[in-house]
Order: sequence, then structure tokens, then C-alpha cells
Amino acid sequence: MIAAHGFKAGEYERLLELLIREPTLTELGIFSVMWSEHCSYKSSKVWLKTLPTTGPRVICGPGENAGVIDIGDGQAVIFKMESHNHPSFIEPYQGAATGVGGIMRDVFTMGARPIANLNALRFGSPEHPKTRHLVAGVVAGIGDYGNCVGVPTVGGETNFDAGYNGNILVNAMCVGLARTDKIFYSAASGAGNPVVYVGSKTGRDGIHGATMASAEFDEKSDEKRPTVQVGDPFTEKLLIEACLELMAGDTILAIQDMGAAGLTSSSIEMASKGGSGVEMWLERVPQREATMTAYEIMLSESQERMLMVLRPGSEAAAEAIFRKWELDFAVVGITTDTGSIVIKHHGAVEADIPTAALADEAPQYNRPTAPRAAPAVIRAQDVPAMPLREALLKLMASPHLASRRWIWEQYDHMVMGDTVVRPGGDSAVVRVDGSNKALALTCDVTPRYCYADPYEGGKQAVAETWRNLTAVGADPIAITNCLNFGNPERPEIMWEFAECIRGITDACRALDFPVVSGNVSLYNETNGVAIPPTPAIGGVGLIPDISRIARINALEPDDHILLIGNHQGDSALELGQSLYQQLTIGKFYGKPPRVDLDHEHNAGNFVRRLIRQGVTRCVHDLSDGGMLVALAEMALASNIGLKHIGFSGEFPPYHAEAFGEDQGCYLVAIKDTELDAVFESAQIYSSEYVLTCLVVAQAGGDSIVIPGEVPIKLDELRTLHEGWLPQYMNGKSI
Amino acid sequence: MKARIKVTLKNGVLDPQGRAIVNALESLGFNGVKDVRSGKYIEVTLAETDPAKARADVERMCRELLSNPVMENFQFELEEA
Amino acid sequence: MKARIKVTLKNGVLDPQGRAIVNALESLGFNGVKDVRSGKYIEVTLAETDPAKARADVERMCRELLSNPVMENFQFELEEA
Amino acid sequence: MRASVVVFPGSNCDRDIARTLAAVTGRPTAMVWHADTDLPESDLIVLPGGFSYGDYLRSGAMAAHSPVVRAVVERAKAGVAVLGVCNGFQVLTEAGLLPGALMRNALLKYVCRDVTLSVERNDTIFTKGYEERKPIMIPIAHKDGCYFADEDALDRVEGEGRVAFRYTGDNPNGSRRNIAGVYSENLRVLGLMPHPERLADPALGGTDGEMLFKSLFVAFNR
Ligand SMILES: Nc1ncnc2c1ncn2[C@@H]1O[C@H](COP(=O)(O)OP(=O)(O)O)[C@@H](O)[C@H]1O
Ligand SMILES: [Mg+2]
Repeated sequence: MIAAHGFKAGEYERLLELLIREPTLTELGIFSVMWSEHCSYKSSKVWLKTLPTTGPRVICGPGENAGVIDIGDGQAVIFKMESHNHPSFIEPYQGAATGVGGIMRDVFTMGARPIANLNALRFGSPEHPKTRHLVAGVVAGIGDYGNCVGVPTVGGETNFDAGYNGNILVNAMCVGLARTDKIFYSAASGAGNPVVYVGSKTGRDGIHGATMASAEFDEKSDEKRPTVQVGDPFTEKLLIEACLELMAGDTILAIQDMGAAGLTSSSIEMASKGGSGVEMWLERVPQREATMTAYEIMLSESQERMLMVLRPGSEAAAEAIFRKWELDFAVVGITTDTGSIVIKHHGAVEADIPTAALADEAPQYNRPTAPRAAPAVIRAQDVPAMPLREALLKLMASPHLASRRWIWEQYDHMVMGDTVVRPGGDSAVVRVDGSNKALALTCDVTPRYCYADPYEGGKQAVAETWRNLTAVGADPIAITNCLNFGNPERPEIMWEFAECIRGITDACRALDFPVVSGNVSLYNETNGVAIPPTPAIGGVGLIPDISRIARINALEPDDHILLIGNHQGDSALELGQSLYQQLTIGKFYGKPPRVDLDHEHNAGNFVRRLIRQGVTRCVHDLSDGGMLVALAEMALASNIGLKHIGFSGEFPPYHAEAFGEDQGCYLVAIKDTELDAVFESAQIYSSEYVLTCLVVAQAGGDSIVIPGEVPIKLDELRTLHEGWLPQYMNGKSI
Repeated sequence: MKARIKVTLKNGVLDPQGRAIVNALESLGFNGVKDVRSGKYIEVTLAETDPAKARADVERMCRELLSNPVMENFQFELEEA
Repeated sequence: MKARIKVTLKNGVLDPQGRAIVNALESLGFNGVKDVRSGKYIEVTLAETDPAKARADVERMCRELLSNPVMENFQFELEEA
Repeated sequence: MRASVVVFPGSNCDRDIARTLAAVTGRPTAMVWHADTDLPESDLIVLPGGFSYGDYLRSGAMAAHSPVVRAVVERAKAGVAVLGVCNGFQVLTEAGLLPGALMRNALLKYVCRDVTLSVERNDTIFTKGYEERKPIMIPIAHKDGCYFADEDALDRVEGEGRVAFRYTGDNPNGSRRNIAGVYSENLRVLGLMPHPERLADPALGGTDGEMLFKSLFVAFNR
């Protein structure tokens, strides 16, 4: 029974010491979930503490339901990213849907109206028999949930890699908008205040797996078996409207969504943060089934529920709002000054635990780490040359780079009427309703870089996020993260984790880009095979004036395309971990490209200045696939050919220049009349900072003309680039 | 042969559609609706004429495609087409 | 009483869901699937104990809410709950 | 022009369309909660997009039976203009104010993207400002937008000049005869799947949708 509750060595003994007696079954369940990795962050906390989390705009950093950033004019952006990996592997549609629902609740709990969703998805290799089914289910689940709630899903990223065959990743991000004077927190201080339950009824959804093995239940009885969590986006929509309506007044003292471990973690977090206690009467909890036990009610993960502490006397007015929205509302307890959580069910005390034992006294580990050997630098000459045309066509049609339109067209990305830049570019741009300001939103990480060199990979994830925000003209202001790793009890995995954090930290410091919220998902492994380390970064940028932005698809005939950045730095002649390397050799290996953070900062600031000055309206950064791929993406998106492409190297093959994944570089479209001025300012800038600025292509025609090769018709390229994913999903290709 | 297949949610699995139907029926003035559970109905026409083989096939179709074993049950009847 | 209601598409109404199931069954290796029609299955539990009254009620529920006569037919069975 | 937007639980384009209406008319739009049966005096009643009552069972089916829609039907019969967009169109067909039904998209997936439409006639209160036959670009965003009616009904609707818009590029959802929107017999009730309110602001990439609201504005401010 104790083992079935997942305690690690020594943890149960610690529980006995704290409680000074044997726990009841309900108490055992409560300790089990509160001390789980998911709730306690026991393996990751020591490292998370090292992240930079402050800055002039930060109103609230990690620790609350979501991070809060000041965007001026009395407005705040509230955002967070969260994983729903395991549930999505078991039941992709519901798993992904409830992931979206959960992250939105984290955001509106704090008083924000959700205004945009993003999702970072990692699937196994396309050949794997489960992949197609998982992609279909996850995308439909995310779409159906967000579409119904009416929050636009404006971006994300999608990878296919055999490293996720047994453990897919579904990371959902939500961004909301609030008034800085109307932000709600979860700390329930003070005694004698009513504890109120609102939303859906409680059923046996997703109860901790331990119940399956617990003696009280008959495994054969279908009736009592915990069930898959089912999301109801309609109820979520009502819950958002009802909560925001109540939040317009001042009756809420504390509020907390019921996420993982439902009523247990929400009530304990509220009490422990507020230094109070709480007593609850479970028979008052709205229930879907007649015969639920205290254990089940406390551990249920039924969706679309919230817990709040109200100002005494305001219950009736609050209830009227929730009734209007046809939601359940029940006073289920009261705050106390005992410092304990007391759970009563029909008068019987089912649990009585000091909240400190569950929260502050939860186990914490500084787990051992063991590094892998550093990989070697892969020079251009180590990788065979393939004709550039052939390589470009193959890369653009590959699972890595093929268009994700099939995914984002299933998401309503326009509802709410403020989507200025839709999916398909570097960042989505969502206007702050009723103003000229906008937010830029993206999420990024390159897991193969993180595997090869976790420190560089962590840095790169932050830098790419920053770059994608810069590429649309935004000031990058803060990030959230979702750190997906394998089993932390293995020193190699713990090392990956620690190194990624170190990389993220250095990049955040150098780029003034604080971490304001995040989530950790460990144990993503099957049969001892872990996923590649995947610290997904979600970034938010601020655009002061939507008339001064750049897009990937604004190229016009005769525009010159400048490469701005450090393309001739030490990584220019490397191909380690590039998509091109995998295309020609069949695998990724060696050292990934490095990010020079000073350079990143300087190049980005220069590009942003050009956008703000109105000198360019078309920008795209270099990432997966390198320069030639970025050029082709810009041409396709704009539906204009490239009548000339030039390389700076002295002689062919130009494969490293074309496909090397150099960091900190942008393609910037400039009109002929502006060219001299841009060069001049680049020259002045580079007297102080390192900056390369050279013309690499000119727009025009309906083909991409690579020197010495047959021109590539845009239509042919488009068919290949747009074709792969729909054909794969139809079962017509691998 | 023809298989008439019903796919229903397992007990305890939330059925928001069923609940919505209850509410709608009530607002239409139907009192006394105690519960509604929603599911799928699928008719499959098979070339197979041997009942035993057809039964085995349909069983496998239900298990592998037509129902989601994590949250659904199925049952079916077979008849001459 | 309990009503077991099947709502099906009228003949001649295109059924892309059914079509997709045929394709999926084929790719799973089921040959000899001649046709699939997809529909809804709804179980309504009623407080009513009089079969005639229950029948009239369910008939009206189907007509007014549970099916859309533009494209769907319905049929149902009643049984003691 | 006095415009009212009906808000069902689950509506989610109500604010968007109210904002567009307010921008065009220069006065606030009345928002009518689904439980209210006394609609304010209105020249135009709008049923917005979204997922009314969760769109369970069939899209629009639950809303069609709500008290407020019964009141809308009364007004429509009295000649008041009614516009149903997306979910609003589904509600109007379910309520019997417009012919046909909206079924699951032929490709079974939700689809959100711009489509081009032909304006079939530019002599109604909704379309007077559009140039005849000039295609317009408006986004769609739906899973159940495949317009269906039997052949006789389709012939009748076409014969009576009640097709409002057709998809001119790829048919995005399998709609019969590429129909994207239809009128009532008196041409004062319009239902359409595309969202004109979504391209009515240059900052969002287009303004073709705005003319529908401007046409109404002109019609009611003669
Ligand atoms: N799962 C997804 N959901 C929504 N949009 C996605 C998803 N995956 C990719 N996209 C979109 O496709 C485009 C290309 O993605 P990506 O190649 O990751 O861009 P970048 O290289 O600029 O980070 C982006 O606009 C992104 O938002
Ligand atoms: Mg980019």
C-alpha cells in the first residue's frame, strides 16, 4: 500500500516523524500527491532557485499560478506554460484538451482574461506506428478545447524525433491580460473566511494511480475504477466569464485553480502560503457520483473547478454570479488559525495534517550529476556536399521543416479579433485590445542541441525565443518554461537538467529576459530510454506600436535581403547537429552551434531598430536548416521568388554557408533606396559591436535561383513544403 | 452481413454532451429526465457471410478502431444484410 | 424507463465520417468492408413508468431536439430501467 | 442603426462583432443575455459565432430552443433584420428560420483560414455596398460548416435567389453547391459561415467584411 503510493526511500519514515502516528488512507493519499515530484519539485527545486526571476517589469515571478509582467498603462500580462505529457500519450485527445484547460485556469485564476494560447509538441518519428494517431488526437484535442473557449491558438512548435517514440510531449502555454490593480493571488491568510468550491462537479477522474492498487477498491469493478479526465471547454468558458465577473468586485481574498491533485493541492497551497489552516466538509463538495470516499474526493482530478476564499458575508452575491452561469457553487470549508488541514466527511475526521508538513517539509533532493563527454566540433569538410538545390528541396519537404499549416489551421487563431500576425512566422503578434500596443509570442527549443550539449542547448533555447520576438520588432520582456526531462535519479539526466538550467540562466541574464513562471516534467522515459532534454521556452515581447512590426511574408519585388548577424563567426564553417548533416549522413552528431550572447544582443538590437524606424517590414531569423532554408521560407511566405542568391565563400561547395545553423542571424528585406543608409548605420554600429551585414539575395520572379543550379519554381517548392504533413496524416506518406 | 454497433462511455466518465441534453430537454418542458448518456452508433456492412468470422472481425474493429478502450465500451448485433 | 435511441443519417446524405472509417478499417487490414454509416446513440432514463406516455415523450424528444429532420432519422426502444 | 447581439452561454464572437458594429454605427451595441426574452427594439439582431451551450448534440441545436431565439423568430417574422454568423447561422437553420442544415466538414476537421466568396446579389440590405460579382476575402473558422439540403430544397433556394455567398476557391467544407450563406424568403434574415467581423480592420489584414455592416448601416439610416 505504501509502495503503491510512490514514496521514495526514507520518505515514509519522514512522514511518520512529522505526523507522529500512522496516517489514515486519506492522509496517505494526500502526502503521496503533495510529496510527488509533480507537486513538490523535490528534484528540481535546488536548480530552479538559480534562475534569474527579477526585473523592472516583473510584478510576480515563479511561485504563483503564473508569472505577471507590467506592460505599462496599468496593464499586466500573465502567462505560463505547462506539460500534459503522460495523459496525452494515454489518451491524446482528452490529454491534450485538458492540458489546454489546465493552463488557462492558471492564468485566469490570477485575474487575467486569456488572450492567446500556444503549444509545443514533440512526437516520435513519423515511421513509429503510434505517431499518426497521436498527432491527430493531440491536435484535435488542443483545437477543440481552445476553439470552443474562444481563445485564439496563435503559435507553437512541432518536432518529430524517435527520442519521443515512447513519451510524447504536449506543452501548452496561455497568455492573459489583466489590470495591474486587479491581480489575484492564492495565499489565504486570516481565519474564519468561507472556502468556496465553484465549477464542475467532482467525479472519479484521473485519481492518482495508487488507488488502482489500494485495497479498498475492487480492481474488477468498472464502477469504481478511476477514469480518464475528460475536459469540457464549454464549462471552462462559463468559468472564465463567471470568475472575471466576480473579480470585478472585491470579494475574493484568495483563489486557486484545482489542477493536479485537485482539492488537495489547491486547499493546502492556499493555506500554507497564507500561513493559515483550513477545515473542509467533503459532503458539501458537489459530486457526480453518489458513493465517493474522502480519499477519492480529495484526489480527484476532475476538470474545470476552482477553490476560493471569500470575504465573509459575500457568499450570496458570489453565488448569484455562478448560478447565472449555471455553475456549481458550494461553501465547502472555512479558513482557520490552526495551521493544519482538517478534512471531515459526514462528521468523521479523515485527515488532520499540519500544512507545513506537506509543503515546507516536503522532501528536497540535491541529486548527483554525471557529465557526458563533450562532443567534437564538426567542420564543413567532415560532411559530404550534396547539390544545394537537391538538399534544399529535401529539407523543405522533411518532417523537420515541412509546413505546420495542417496543425494551425485546425486552431481558431483569429477569435477575439486581435491577431495581427497569424501563425507561420517567427512570432505571433496579438494586439492589446483597444490599443496600438501588441504582444509578440513564441515558443522554442532545439532538443538535439540540448542533448549534444545541454549548456549550449539551454542558452540556445532562450536566445532563439528572444530572436523570434525581435524578428517581429518586439522588445523581449520575459519567459516561461516547461522543462521536460527523463528520470532525475539517473546522474546523467540530472546533469542534463542542471546544465540546461545553467545555460538558460546565462542567456536570461545576458538578454535581460527574466523567467517568471514555469513547470517541470520529469520521468519522461520508457524502459530506461529518456527523451532528449527538452527545456521548452515560451517568450513574450512587447510591441509599442503595431504599425512598426516586421513579418516573414512582406517581401516585395526587388527588395534586397541582408544577412545581419555573425555569419562569419567561428561556427560559420560548422555543420554539427544541423539538419543538413542528418540529411547527408543520416544522423545528428557533434557539437551544436554556439550562441555568443553579446553578439546575439547586439545584432538583435540593431535589427529591432531597423524595424522601429520603418526601414524594413520583412524579417526572418535563421534557425533549423540555416540560411538557404530561411531564404526559401521567406520567399514562399511572400510568394515572391529570389532572382539572385550570393555566397561570400570563395568557392563551392557552399554547403556550410547555406545550411550551417549559425546563431544570432536575421534576414532583413531592404528597399534599394534604403540600402546605403542601412550599410552606413551598420558600419557605425560595428565600430562599437561586432556586426556582419551583407546582401545575400534579391527578391523577384517566381523561382529561387541558386548559382549554378536549375532554378526552383516556387510552386514546386510550395507543393513539397505544404504537402508532407497532410499526406502523412492521410496515410499517404511516412 | 451487417453489424449494428453501439459505443458508449464507461461508467463514471464525464459526459458533458449527455448533461447538456438533460438541460435542453428540461428547458423544452420535459420533466422527469433522470439521466442521459451519449454515445455513437455505427453500422458496418461486411462482405463476410460466415457469422462466426464476421463476429470476430467486428469485435476486432471495435477494439482497434471504433471504440477507445480507455474510456468507452462497445456492444454489437449482427444480422444478415 | 429507459429509451435507447439511434439517430442515423438519411439515405442519400453524404457521410464523410462513415467514409473515413471505411478507409481506416481498410488500412488496418480489414478487407470486405462494404459500407459504414455513422450515427448517434443516446440513452435517456426517464422517471415516467407508463410505457405509452414514455413512448410519446421520447418520440417528441427525438423530433424536437435529438434529431434534425433535414438530414436524420431516429428510432428507439423502450425498456424498464 | 440599433443593433443587438444575443449572447448565449458559449458564444465567443459576441464581443468581436459588437466591436465592429460599434465602429461602423458609432453607437454602442446592445448585448442581450440568452435568458432574456424581451429583446430591445432593434433594427438588426445578431446571433454571433461561438459554441452556444457547448454545441453539444448538433451545433446550434440547443440554442435554437432557447427562449431568446423564440423571441428572435417572432421578430424575424415581423420583418426585423437578423444576421447569423457561423454558430449563429447554425442556430438559424436549427430554428427553422433558414433552410438546410450545417453538417460536419467533409474533411472532418476544424478549419480556420481566409476564403474567397462571391457576392451572389448586391441588392439586399446586407450586400448593397459590395460590387457585383467581385470576390471578397473573409475568414472561416468552423468544424460544422458543410451546408446541406436535399436537391429540391437547393433548387428552390437557388431559384428564389436566396443564395447569399458562395465559396469561389476550394470548397473548404464540402458545402452543397459551394453555398456559404443563405437568405430567408424576404431577404431580411442572413446566415453565413464566414466571419465578416474578422476582416473589418486594416490592422488585421483586410476590410472586406466591413462592407456588410456598412451596408446595413446605410440601409437603416436612410
Ligand atoms: N503546434 C503548433 N501550433 C501552432 N502553431 C505551430 C505549431 N507548430 C508550429 N507552429 C507554427 O509554425 C511556424 C513555424 O514554426 P517553427 O519552425 O518552430 O518557427 P521558428 O523556427 O521561427 O521557431 C510558427 O509560426 C509556429 O507558430
Ligand atoms: Mg524563427
